[in-house]
Amino acid sequence: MFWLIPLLPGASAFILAVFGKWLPKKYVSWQACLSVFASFGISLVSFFGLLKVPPGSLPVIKTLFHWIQSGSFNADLSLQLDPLSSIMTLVVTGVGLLIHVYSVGYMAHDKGYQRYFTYLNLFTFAMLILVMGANLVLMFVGWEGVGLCSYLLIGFWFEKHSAANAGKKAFIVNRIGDAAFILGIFFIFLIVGSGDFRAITGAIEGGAITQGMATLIALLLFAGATGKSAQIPLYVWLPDAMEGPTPVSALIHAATMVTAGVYMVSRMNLLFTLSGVAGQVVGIVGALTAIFAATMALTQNDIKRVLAYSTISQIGYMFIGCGVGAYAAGMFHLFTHAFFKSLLFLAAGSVMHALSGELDMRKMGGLRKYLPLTYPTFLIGAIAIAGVPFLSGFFSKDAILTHAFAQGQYFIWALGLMGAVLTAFYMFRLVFLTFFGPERIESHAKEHLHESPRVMTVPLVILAFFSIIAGYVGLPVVLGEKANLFSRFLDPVIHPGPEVHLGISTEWLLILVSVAVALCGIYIAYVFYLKSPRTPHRIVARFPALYKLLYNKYYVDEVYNAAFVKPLVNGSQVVYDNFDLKVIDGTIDGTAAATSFAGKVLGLFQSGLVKDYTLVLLLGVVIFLGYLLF
Amino acid sequence: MGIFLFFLLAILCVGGVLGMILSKNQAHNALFLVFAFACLGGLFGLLDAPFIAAVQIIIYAGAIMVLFIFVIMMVNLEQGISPEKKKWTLGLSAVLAVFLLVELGLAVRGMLGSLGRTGGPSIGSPTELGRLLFTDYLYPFEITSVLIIAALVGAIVLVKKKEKE
Amino acid sequence: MSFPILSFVTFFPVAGAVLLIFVPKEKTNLHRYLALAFTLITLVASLTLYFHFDGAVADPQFVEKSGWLGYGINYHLGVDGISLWLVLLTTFLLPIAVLSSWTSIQKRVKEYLIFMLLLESGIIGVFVSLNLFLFYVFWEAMLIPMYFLIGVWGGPRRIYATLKFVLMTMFGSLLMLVAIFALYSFYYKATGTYSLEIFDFYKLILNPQVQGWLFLGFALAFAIKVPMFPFHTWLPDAHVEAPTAASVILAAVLLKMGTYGFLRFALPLFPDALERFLPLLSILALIGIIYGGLMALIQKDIKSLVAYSSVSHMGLIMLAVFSLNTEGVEGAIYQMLNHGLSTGALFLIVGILYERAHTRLIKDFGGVSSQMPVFSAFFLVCLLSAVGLPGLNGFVGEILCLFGIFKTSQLQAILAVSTVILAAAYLLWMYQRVMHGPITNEKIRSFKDINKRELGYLVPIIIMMFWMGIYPQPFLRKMDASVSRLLDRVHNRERIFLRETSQTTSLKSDRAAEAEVDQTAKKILAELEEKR
Amino acid sequence: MIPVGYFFSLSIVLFVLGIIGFFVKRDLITMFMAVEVMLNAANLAFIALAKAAGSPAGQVIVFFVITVAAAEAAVGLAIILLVFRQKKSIKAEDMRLMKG
Amino acid sequence: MDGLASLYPLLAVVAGALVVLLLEVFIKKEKRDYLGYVSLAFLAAAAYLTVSSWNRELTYFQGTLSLDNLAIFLTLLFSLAVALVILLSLKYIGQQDANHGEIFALLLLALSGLMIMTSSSDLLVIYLGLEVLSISSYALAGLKRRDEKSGEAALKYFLLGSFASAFLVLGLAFLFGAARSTFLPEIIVHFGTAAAPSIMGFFGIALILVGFGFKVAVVPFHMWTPDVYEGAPTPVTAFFSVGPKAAGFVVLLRVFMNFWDTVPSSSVIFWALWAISALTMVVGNLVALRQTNIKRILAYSSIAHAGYLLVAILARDYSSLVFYLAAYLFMNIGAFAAVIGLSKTGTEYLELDDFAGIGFRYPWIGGTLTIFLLSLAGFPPTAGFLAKFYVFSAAVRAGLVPLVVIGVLANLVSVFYYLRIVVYMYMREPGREVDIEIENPALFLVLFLCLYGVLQLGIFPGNILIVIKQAIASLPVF
Repeated sequence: MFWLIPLLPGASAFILAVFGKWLPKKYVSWQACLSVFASFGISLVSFFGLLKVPPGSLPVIKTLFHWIQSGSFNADLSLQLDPLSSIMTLVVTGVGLLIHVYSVGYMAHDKGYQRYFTYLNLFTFAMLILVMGANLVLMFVGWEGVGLCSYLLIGFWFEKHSAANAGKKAFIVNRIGDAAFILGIFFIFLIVGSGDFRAITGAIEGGAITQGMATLIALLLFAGATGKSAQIPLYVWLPDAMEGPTPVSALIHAATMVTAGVYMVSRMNLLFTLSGVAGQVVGIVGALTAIFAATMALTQNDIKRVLAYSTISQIGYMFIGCGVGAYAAGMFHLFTHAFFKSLLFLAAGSVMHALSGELDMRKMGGLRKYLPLTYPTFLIGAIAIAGVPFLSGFFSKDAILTHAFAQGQYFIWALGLMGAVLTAFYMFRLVFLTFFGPERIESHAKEHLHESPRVMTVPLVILAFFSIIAGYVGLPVVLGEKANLFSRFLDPVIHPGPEVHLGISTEWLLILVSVAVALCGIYIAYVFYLKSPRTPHRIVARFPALYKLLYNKYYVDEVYNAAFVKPLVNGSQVVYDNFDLKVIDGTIDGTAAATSFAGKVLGLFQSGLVKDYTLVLLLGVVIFLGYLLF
Repeated sequence: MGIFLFFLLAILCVGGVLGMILSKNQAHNALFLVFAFACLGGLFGLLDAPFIAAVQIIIYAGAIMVLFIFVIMMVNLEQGISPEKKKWTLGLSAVLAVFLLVELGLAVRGMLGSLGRTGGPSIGSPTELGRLLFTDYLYPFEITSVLIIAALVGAIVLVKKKEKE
Repeated sequence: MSFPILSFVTFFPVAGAVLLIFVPKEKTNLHRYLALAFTLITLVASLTLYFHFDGAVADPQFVEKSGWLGYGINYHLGVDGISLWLVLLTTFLLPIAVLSSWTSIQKRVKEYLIFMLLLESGIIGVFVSLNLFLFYVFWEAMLIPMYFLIGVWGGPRRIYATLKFVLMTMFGSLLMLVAIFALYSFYYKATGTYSLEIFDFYKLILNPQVQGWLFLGFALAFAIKVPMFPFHTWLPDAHVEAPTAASVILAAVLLKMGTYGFLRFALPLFPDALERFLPLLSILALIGIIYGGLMALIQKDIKSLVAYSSVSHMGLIMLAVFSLNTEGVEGAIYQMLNHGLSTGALFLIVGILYERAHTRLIKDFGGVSSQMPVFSAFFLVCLLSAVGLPGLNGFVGEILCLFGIFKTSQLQAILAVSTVILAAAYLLWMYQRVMHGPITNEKIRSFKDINKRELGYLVPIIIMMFWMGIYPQPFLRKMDASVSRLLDRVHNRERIFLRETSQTTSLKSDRAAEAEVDQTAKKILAELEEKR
Repeated sequence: MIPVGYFFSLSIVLFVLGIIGFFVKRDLITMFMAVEVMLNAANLAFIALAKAAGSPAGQVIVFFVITVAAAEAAVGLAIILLVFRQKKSIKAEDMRLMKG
Repeated sequence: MDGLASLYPLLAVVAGALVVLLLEVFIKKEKRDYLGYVSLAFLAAAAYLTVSSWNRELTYFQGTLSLDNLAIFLTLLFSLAVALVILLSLKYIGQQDANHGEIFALLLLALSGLMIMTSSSDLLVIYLGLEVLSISSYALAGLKRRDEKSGEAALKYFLLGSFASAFLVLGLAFLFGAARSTFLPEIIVHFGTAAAPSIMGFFGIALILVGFGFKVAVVPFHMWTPDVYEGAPTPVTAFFSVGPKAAGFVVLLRVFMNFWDTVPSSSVIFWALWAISALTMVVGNLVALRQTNIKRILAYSSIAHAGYLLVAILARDYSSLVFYLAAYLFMNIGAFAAVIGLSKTGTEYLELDDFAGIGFRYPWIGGTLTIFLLSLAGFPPTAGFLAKFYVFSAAVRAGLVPLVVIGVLANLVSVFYYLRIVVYMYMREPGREVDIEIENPALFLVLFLCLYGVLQLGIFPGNILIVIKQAIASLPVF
């Protein structure tokens, strides 16, 4: 029955797409939410069912029909359920459901209401295909499908240039990764002869793949992941993606889609482990991204952009996890991140809603008292992400950093730690600027200032709840061998990796360091933005170049533009003008003209004079006879 | 004697043609040509073709050239027409003509000797020709009738006045 | 003898054209309905081909053969797993083309429809002919209606465009004709009998030098038709000037005649020459992919953008064909159909826009989506099909093509995969500039969303896109046998040798092989003798 | 007892002279005369060759050629007259209404 | 006397000419159409007499007249051509100020010339036939007596024609000198038996080629063609473009049929002809590109077609040559018929600009002209394509690949100018006011006959092809 999980939202999307025009809003919201709810229900049922399945008969596979079959290229339309995908389905349907509900309130007055829910359902469908596809090709289908939905939803308000632009950018940047992904799939097909995950596992275990080949494939696949999961160097689309409706940012660009890369890497963990080098690359890219994105988040004034950079940074953490071989930890962070990051986004959406769409933090402040529900939930999210103990973010981040340290990846660990300071800092900068301090709200916004309706706040509360408790399924090993339920659950799918034993004291020490770092970040934020709000200005004045660099996001967009887009477009123009029009067409037209000219020249003999005609005839005779003579 | 006659006639004939070429006046041209054709008739005679010689003189020198002269009189130009003015056409044609002469000369050079000499058994007696015309060459002979009709109709249709005129 | 279904499908449109001649000029609507009826009946008739086609058989089916002019010139029709789909594509698109010109063509409707019907016959004829003479007749004859369609009903530079189209195509096909003559004479010299049957020529074995020349003759004709870089420049001109329906047919079906030609003639007839020219052709195809994509990026006219995208897509198809493996060739055939649907649909969509705006320049548009939401959805689906999004037809073909290429040469595949990025870039950028953003041109505010007729011809295409994207098995399975037979031929696995004294020589050099060859040849000759 | 080759050579010279005449002259009538010279040169060749062959056939042929020449002359002069009536000129270079 | 029967067709035609001439005196000007009908009747009689001799291999006059199957076929073809031209003339002569009953007589006489040429293997007879044809043609060209162009055309045709025929006579003399005969079989035998064929003989062949090359208009002996075609009355041009050309090629066929294989160093002539053929195809098509007068375009096109026909001679595939001639007859006369259709009293619309937009205004004329042009350009499924197919495939079989490549490329050039006419007819907005007199049933009859011929020969030429093959096969080989 689990194969219904993706199909229900899919069917709903289809109905909405075809008939949405004629359906009332109320019906649309019910159908959309219920379909996801049903999926969520089935996911839960299947999850518990899965607990009873002996590890040997995993994964459970349901083949719907043969999809593509040609020569040695085979791809069935088959869905699988194993712990990894089960967790993902739960996250996707669960968070998705809440966001569907939230959207009912958030989008209530939008004229594209039906369209919005069509896209949202379609996204859920595609994401579920991604996580449940039993082979790489089907995974790629979902992979592209979520990309499409992301494109559609980012550009949802396509009348705005920026939105349309951002959507397009997201799609194209993703496609760059996808191209590499496709090549990776091809290599696997070439070696394994199939794209089935089981077959791939079998091939790796059977030693069919050499280490070098594994590296190549893994890197290609990871290149795909950098696109989808917004890692260096392909992260540039994600900040712009904030042009979409906020629930979309929450669902797609925080909780689910962008983490698909992490899921994929975890799914292919055997390959990465086999390669070794590839894992190293993943870890380093993840770490660099984590800190790089965090620095950019420092100076942003747009509340959603801060969150976007934070997402990039957090996904970096997940990749650190994968890179150091702690796939379970990476997945765990994915799991917790889904809650608190969507919470943060939804809360931010609630703030926006309250301020009639205002996103600039400089025009907020002191909102605490106006938004009695949004404020605490947002705060919970911020604490969770900052890595304060006893909230979910703490456990997952700590697991990653511990593993990094344990693997001897001190450099990565250090970067991660630095990122953690920054994370705590910019999150609380956000909190303080938004909810504390003097009010800087513009007057017209203030008139409408109100807390969001129930339908929006309830999901906030639920998410806040999970942001707190979700961490407890994966307690650190320090608390007991069996404390990490999450990791144990994933064991059948995830290669356990090299056994690492840190001393208990070391582990506690690491935890303490993490905590200290988080608190430190919060404190600095407190000093900068509440205690002495002038400090930031002073620092800016001291390091104007640095500030400008950060504020402009290291000019990466500009560099990409100048290095790739412009040369490509301008170069093409030059080639078109000069080669296509002048050389090729010139040759063709020139041939025609030359032929015509030859005709004209030959026509000159046709002077109308009898003697000239005779002369030609005589010439012919003379040549003919002369030829015969010699 | 024969040789002398040949050269005399040949020179006269060529002279006649040259005269035609060099003279401006059409009437003179025609007369030069009549002269040349008459000489040619003589040459035919030398070649044991008395009948053709007669025909040549009667038809060519007589009929055809008279026709020319008629036309020349009908056209009645006051002054003659000088030779070609387009120098390069003339030059090129002269060059080509010389080439042609050389080519033809080279071609026949080897066989000239094998052609034999005049004299010997007579072949061109009118009786013989007449017999041939109405036996072996009856068909061509009949065709000439069609030819002459065609020429007749053609000439008439081209020069006759329109009915209304 | 059963009902000559192929002849019916081929010539029924001609009957329609003849009928139209006698319908008075003024009754334009009657003309339209009649043309639609004829194309629809043809479609229905061609569907029976689909249902009765046996995918397990590699040989042509529904064969009709009768003598015609003697000397090897026979009337010989048949479809195999390759041509079947192209025939169906043609019959499927023609009613759509007729519908799409319902209102956009107001002048000389009668003549327009007559040429449409003639065009249909010509194209189908190309795909079903199994005799080279017949093939060539259709190949050339089909140029004429296209010539008129572009030249009479086209845009301002139509005359230049149509002459360029005809002359460039003919340049290639005339040289191909010479090559056909050469084959004809080689066959005659080898066997003492005249034949122009394609399947007879497959048995010929020519020396590589000769093969090279003949191959060039054929390949040039097809390369121009495809069009492969650098013979592509007629395509944008023709597309920009052609009326919508002609563009649709041109892109969707006519270009396929080139790829079909490669599959049917250039590859199996000259396997040795192919080996020699394969690197060159692959490089050209590869350049075509990237070059077409880059050129599409900067086009200012939507139609020429789509035209250059065709260059890119056809480059991919050609490269897949040249990969010479099952995946590549099946993918290429599949992609031909996809390209037919998606590019055809894109041209229809441009036509819809043009009918409203009377311009095709990208800069004149912007924000059309808000005015035409339904239309924008259709546009998007067609565009995504062209981009190769999974779930739509384009993906299946593209991934098979790329995989086929990959199997043969990883390097080529790495370069070819750039089409995935480029296609997204130029199409989405165009879509954004046309459909998104605020409305800049006041004229757009008066645009009406698509009407029922437009819906009527877009919906079948969209359905096909989804069907072919989600359940491609029926399509692929009917190709299998024919494709593997084709590849056997290309790879020299199945060759019947005909030996001949002077002109042609056997390739196999070692003695054992020679003896075997002789024996086979004797057997074949004996069979031929018996047949006679 | 003259070598026949002399006649034959003369015929070639005459033929070429005819050609030269054709190009030198500008009035249509004389140009036509030059053509007649060429024909007569050919006739001379025929008769010479007939003599060499010892058969009268060549002479018969010449007889036909002369007939043809006569017929041609009739039509040709008619045409020249026709043209003269139209253009009041018999200069060859005036006849270039059509060219290209 | 059986042989006499071989003379009947010729007699019928000549008698027709005489009867027409006589009747012309008695018939009122308005009723001159009847002269045409009388001519047609005689043509029919001639055709009947010809057909009845099929397979009888009649010869007469010691074989100088032999009504073999090839001659019969061509006689029929010529009769048909002349009949079509007569039909075209019926209205034209009144309309365009060429109102002479003599046109019919002259056409019949020209036809008799064609018949004489094609039914003999004696070069003298052929020469005389050619002259009958030429003299009638000179007169025909000048038939529009008030039109300066017509006069000029006649003059140019005549001057150049007699110039060329002087070469022909010289060539005859050379051949006679070399072979002692004018009878083709004897000449060939002489060439075949002579240890080394004399240079004089080859000069003879060459000069004869000049004479016939002039008649069929191959480069460089083609210069008269465009001017004469332009100036002559259009039906006469139509006749010129098919009749003399076909007859000339049949003579070449008879000359070369046994020449290639019998004569030891025939390759010398072969390569000369090769060059002439290539030159003809290229020059004819190239010069046609810049023409704006439709009659000139068709004139150059007819030059180019002579090149294609030469290819057939070189390929030694004579049935394809004859088939090409038949196809060419229909498409070319058809094209001229359409051109004639575009006229009114006193005016002919011949400039391309006049053709703008007429395709839709006069759909029948435009449509048929288009088909004829496409056939000339060699598009299937028309006779023109099949004809080229046969010729070129035979040429490739004979190993003439480079020549065929030149040919098809030249053909490509021709496609441009043929299609340009179509461009004017259908794709240009009408410029100058063009209005024509439509009622001309005879013209439409011709159009339909030619259309039928073009399509029949293009799609189902079966029987005609068989007839041609038989005719060629029955020719003597030695």
